[in-house]
Amino acid sequence: MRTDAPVLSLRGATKRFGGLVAVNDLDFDVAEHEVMGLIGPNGSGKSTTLNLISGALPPTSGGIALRGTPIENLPAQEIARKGVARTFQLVRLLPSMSVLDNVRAGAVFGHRRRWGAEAETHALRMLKLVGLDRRAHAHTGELTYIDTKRVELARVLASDPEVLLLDEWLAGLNPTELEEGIALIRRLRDDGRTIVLVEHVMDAIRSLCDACVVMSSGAKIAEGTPDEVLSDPEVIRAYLGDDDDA
Amino acid sequence: MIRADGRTLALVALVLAVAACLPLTGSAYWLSLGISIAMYTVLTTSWALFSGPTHYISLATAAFFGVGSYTTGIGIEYLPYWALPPIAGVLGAVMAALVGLATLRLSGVYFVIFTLGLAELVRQVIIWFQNISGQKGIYVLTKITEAQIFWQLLGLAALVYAAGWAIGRSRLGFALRIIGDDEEVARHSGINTARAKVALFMVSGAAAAVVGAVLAPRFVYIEPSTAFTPMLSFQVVIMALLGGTGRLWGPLVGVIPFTFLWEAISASFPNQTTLLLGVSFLVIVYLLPRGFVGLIEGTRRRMRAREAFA
Amino acid sequence: MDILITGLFLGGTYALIAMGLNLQYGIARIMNLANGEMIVVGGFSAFWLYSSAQVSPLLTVFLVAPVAFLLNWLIYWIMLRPLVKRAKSRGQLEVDAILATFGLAFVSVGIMLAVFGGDYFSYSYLARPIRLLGDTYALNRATAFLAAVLICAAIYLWLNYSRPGMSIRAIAVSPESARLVGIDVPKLAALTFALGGAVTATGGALISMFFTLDASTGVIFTLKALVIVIMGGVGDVRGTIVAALLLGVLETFVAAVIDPGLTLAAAYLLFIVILLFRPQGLFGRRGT
Amino acid sequence: MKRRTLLNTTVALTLSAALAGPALAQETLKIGAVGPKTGPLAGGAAVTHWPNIELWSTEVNERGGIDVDGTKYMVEIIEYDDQTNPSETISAVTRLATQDEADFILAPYSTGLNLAAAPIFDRFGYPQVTSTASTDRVGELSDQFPNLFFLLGQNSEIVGDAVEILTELREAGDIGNRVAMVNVADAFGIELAASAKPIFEEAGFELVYETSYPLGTPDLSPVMKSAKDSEPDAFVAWSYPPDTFGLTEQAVIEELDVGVFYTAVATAFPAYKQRFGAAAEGVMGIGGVNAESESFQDYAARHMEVTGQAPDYWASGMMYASLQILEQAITGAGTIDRDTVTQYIKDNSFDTVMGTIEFDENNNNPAYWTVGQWQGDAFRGVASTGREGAVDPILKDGWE
Repeated sequence: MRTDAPVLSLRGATKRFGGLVAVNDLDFDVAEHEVMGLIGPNGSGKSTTLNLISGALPPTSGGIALRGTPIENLPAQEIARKGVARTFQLVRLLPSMSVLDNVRAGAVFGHRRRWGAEAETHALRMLKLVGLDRRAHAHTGELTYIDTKRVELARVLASDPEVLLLDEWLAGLNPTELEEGIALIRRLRDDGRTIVLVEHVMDAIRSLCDACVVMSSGAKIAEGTPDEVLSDPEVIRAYLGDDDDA
Repeated sequence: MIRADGRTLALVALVLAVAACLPLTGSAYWLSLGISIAMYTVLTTSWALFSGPTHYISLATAAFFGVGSYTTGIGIEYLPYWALPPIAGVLGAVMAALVGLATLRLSGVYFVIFTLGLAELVRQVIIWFQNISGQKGIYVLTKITEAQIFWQLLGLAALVYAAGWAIGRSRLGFALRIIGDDEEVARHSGINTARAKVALFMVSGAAAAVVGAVLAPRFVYIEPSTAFTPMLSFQVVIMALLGGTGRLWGPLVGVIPFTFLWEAISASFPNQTTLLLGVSFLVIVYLLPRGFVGLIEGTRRRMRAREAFA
Repeated sequence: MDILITGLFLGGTYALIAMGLNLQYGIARIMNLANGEMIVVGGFSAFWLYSSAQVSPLLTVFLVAPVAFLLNWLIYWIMLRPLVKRAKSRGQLEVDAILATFGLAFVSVGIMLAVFGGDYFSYSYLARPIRLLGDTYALNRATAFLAAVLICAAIYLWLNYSRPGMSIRAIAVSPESARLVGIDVPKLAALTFALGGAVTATGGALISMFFTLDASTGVIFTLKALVIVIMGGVGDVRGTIVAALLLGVLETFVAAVIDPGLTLAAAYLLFIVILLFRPQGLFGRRGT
Repeated sequence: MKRRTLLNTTVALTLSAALAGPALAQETLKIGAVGPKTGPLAGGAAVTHWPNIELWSTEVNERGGIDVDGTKYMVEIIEYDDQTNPSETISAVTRLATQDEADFILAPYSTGLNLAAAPIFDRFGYPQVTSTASTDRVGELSDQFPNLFFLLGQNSEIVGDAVEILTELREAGDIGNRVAMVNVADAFGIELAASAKPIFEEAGFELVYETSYPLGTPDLSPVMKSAKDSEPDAFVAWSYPPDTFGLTEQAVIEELDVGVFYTAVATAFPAYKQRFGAAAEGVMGIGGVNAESESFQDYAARHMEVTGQAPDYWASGMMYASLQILEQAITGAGTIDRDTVTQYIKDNSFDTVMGTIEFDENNNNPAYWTVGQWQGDAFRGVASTGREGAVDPILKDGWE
């Protein structure tokens, strides 16, 4: 398996909402088995970028490719099938279904499509992976906050994605939960998954990411290892400037 | 789960078999009630196949039903009767596909009223066409008996149940449940939401059109105002909602009591039929907020709870 | 020109039919399927007062409006408020409201049948030609149009410039936030529902000058009103007015120039095309 | 197999016992009546259908009942509202036949509902004497349903006579050749217009304006304006109640200047005259009666007295006549056996408020009024297929 060819690459990706440029001419690559952190102050266009990749929004211009195949004009479900799976900034579960069925949704319709007993065992495996296998038949309403996040993660994993997009997956967790969360993602990294992580929690970024892209006002302002970018003066300025109106 | 389904299936088959004997009793009265029940069972169940999981309330039933009636009404001059219901089904499905594709962006009440407008549009176009083509009144003079119509409807009901059961067990059914919960998640899980919704809408459109085609001989004379009556669309929605759309058998438990209630009121209070129907309606809405399914499941849960404590 | 004026007159009639429903649905959030019955009630009052005491329908309006207001206010508090309270979501309320007002429509038809029978009621009032710019028009339709203009303008001004009006618009946008800033939502919703009913009944009294009605005709008006409100965009007074006028002009144009047989088909086609391009209606907000 | 036959025989025996049983002891006849009290046709039924049933049953009972072979039977009317819905009509007639075990069932209201009920009437052997059904397929229908009788006439005759009146007026030099013809796009209107077109053309008329409009068209002024612009000598509308009123009102407003103004259903309603007053003078429409005949005048007076409203001048009289035919047939046959009564209806002639009526081999009443006209305070018959007392048509002279 070639590791030098990027799994996911963005070239000049741009999104305009009327006059507002939310994402401006963005380039970056995500290599196989790499955890890429997408960071930047609030409103810098990180989530919009994830939306472009996952197909929630079509880009105004520019290209997005998955293993060299352009996906920028595909609808979300096609992109999901090609192997890009995402979580949502605010957890979205399927409220009328059990935990297991939530995860089954990913197993049945995702990148690798399973059905019947195979889908169920796979879903259970994913639940075990996130540490929820004992609550498989619980109702989603009974779960704690972190457990809902785990379910969502398991659903996404169940589709065997090529690229995993995690949108502030660690946000809102208390310190203990945060620790568990980071450990969970580290385990995924160690399994060799390719992950794009939009995150605010700096500890997580430092300990999890192989590479980082820093965005400000829709544009990339820095790229490199976490230590490199977090010491970049422009990045610091961007964050500090953000602090003023935060 | 699967065993429970098997039992339900067996039960349904048994009920259908018993129902099929109804014409043998020779009672025209029960047969005519049976036709009402069978007709509304097909219409509401197929309606709920689409609307139950997606929560889209469609008022287009009358449009499909009317197209079906006209298929028989016009086609009977040229083709043998048995060929017509399938043709009506195909027409209904095609129409539903077109409508489905056109309405994907609409949400909530906009979809509701859109389907209503659509039904009226189809009716107006057909009337206009009938007028310019100089087609005189449409007569369906056949030797088809009430019993035959009843059996056809029962067969159709069996088909709809089988389809519903199969869909519920299929990827499509699972996809629809996901769509009903969160369409965004569905799309990002790799579900082609448009295709799933249109597919189901086609099933319900085809079923309604076939019902229209099957019932046309019963009416002998087809008029636009009765073939396309908007009241039918409303009645289907109401009965299905009264029953409950969460279960395949939900609409049926709405249809049966409703038909008997309707019959009882029509028979006993000919001058206040409308008034009393309205009143009983309100009573149901206020006392049974979750439909008959809610009532049944609530009772069952209470009984189980009592057993558990006993 | 002649088509335009005829069309505008018809559009004014439609605005009268739909404006009340727009208030009730857009703001009080009740999709009132008994809307058409309120029109027939208004129409019958006008018919009855005219044929028994020669009272002009234009005067009847001043009696009908307050009575209908009170009636609808009671309907809201007795029938609909419990539904609003028990509904867990907007969708649930929608379904409940559809079911309840459908029942109400049946009850209304039943009562009307019992009170004034199933016969047509029609009378002739101001059925005289007037000349405008060289063409003839029906005086009663012109009068109804004038009344529609007055009523719509009054509602628009009231909603945009009065204090309760602005509170009501706040509710239409977001009931939760409105509650947070201290607006008495239930009271104003009831008020708007009642007002909507009064406007509808007034419309009924006015259109009875040229429409032949009977106890069962309400549903036709309900359908039309729903189409207009949705086409214009829920909760927007301008939308309803524009949609009504558009529909009136289109129907007249098609009838006069293409084929009267396609009048209603064209109306529904317009409705469908508009929704295809603007799924939220002409003036509707996205995401509601 | 054997058991099945046995079962069927048992059922049949029970049924016939149930049907025959009450006839022995009772002294009232149960008469079923189905019709719209709600729905689109309720307005028409409230004028034509229900008042006559009330009038007839009141009268029969006041005179002590129907005479059947020396025994007097009071009548008891069992009414059902079919909500203008053919399914409901079918249910209600079935209910009358099986649950209420009605001795006779009156024909429902309007062509579509009559035909929807026809198979049930046929199956249980009830005669159905329709008075509000109008069709051109009388022959075929009476083959399929031998118990179905038609009083109101055939569309082609109704249309043909209207054209004939126009032709007469043209030949007298009263009107020209130009006809504007419109129709409501619903079953009845479409059927009439489709029949009318070739007949008009054959008679040498020029259709200068021809269109349909949907039932429920809210504003008919574009139709009337276009019709006026075509400068017709005669205006003919195959219309339904709400638009009959609407078209006339627009004609008044547009001051349509024609020698003949014809609207179809509801022109003969008293409400028409009430609404348009003097402007109604000279308007032609479907139907008509011999307003001078004593029997009709007497009927109209009793109708007014009992129901508080006037009868219409078209189907009302026919509706009442259908009830008279049934009553006379029962008395004449001297039994309430339905087959005998049906045969009696086929074989005999009846004396009714509309004159003597006798059905032809297709169970059709061959002699009926086809065209009427408002002249003075009555809608008088100007053309018929063999009725006495037609008046000469007058020209429409403005709208004052």
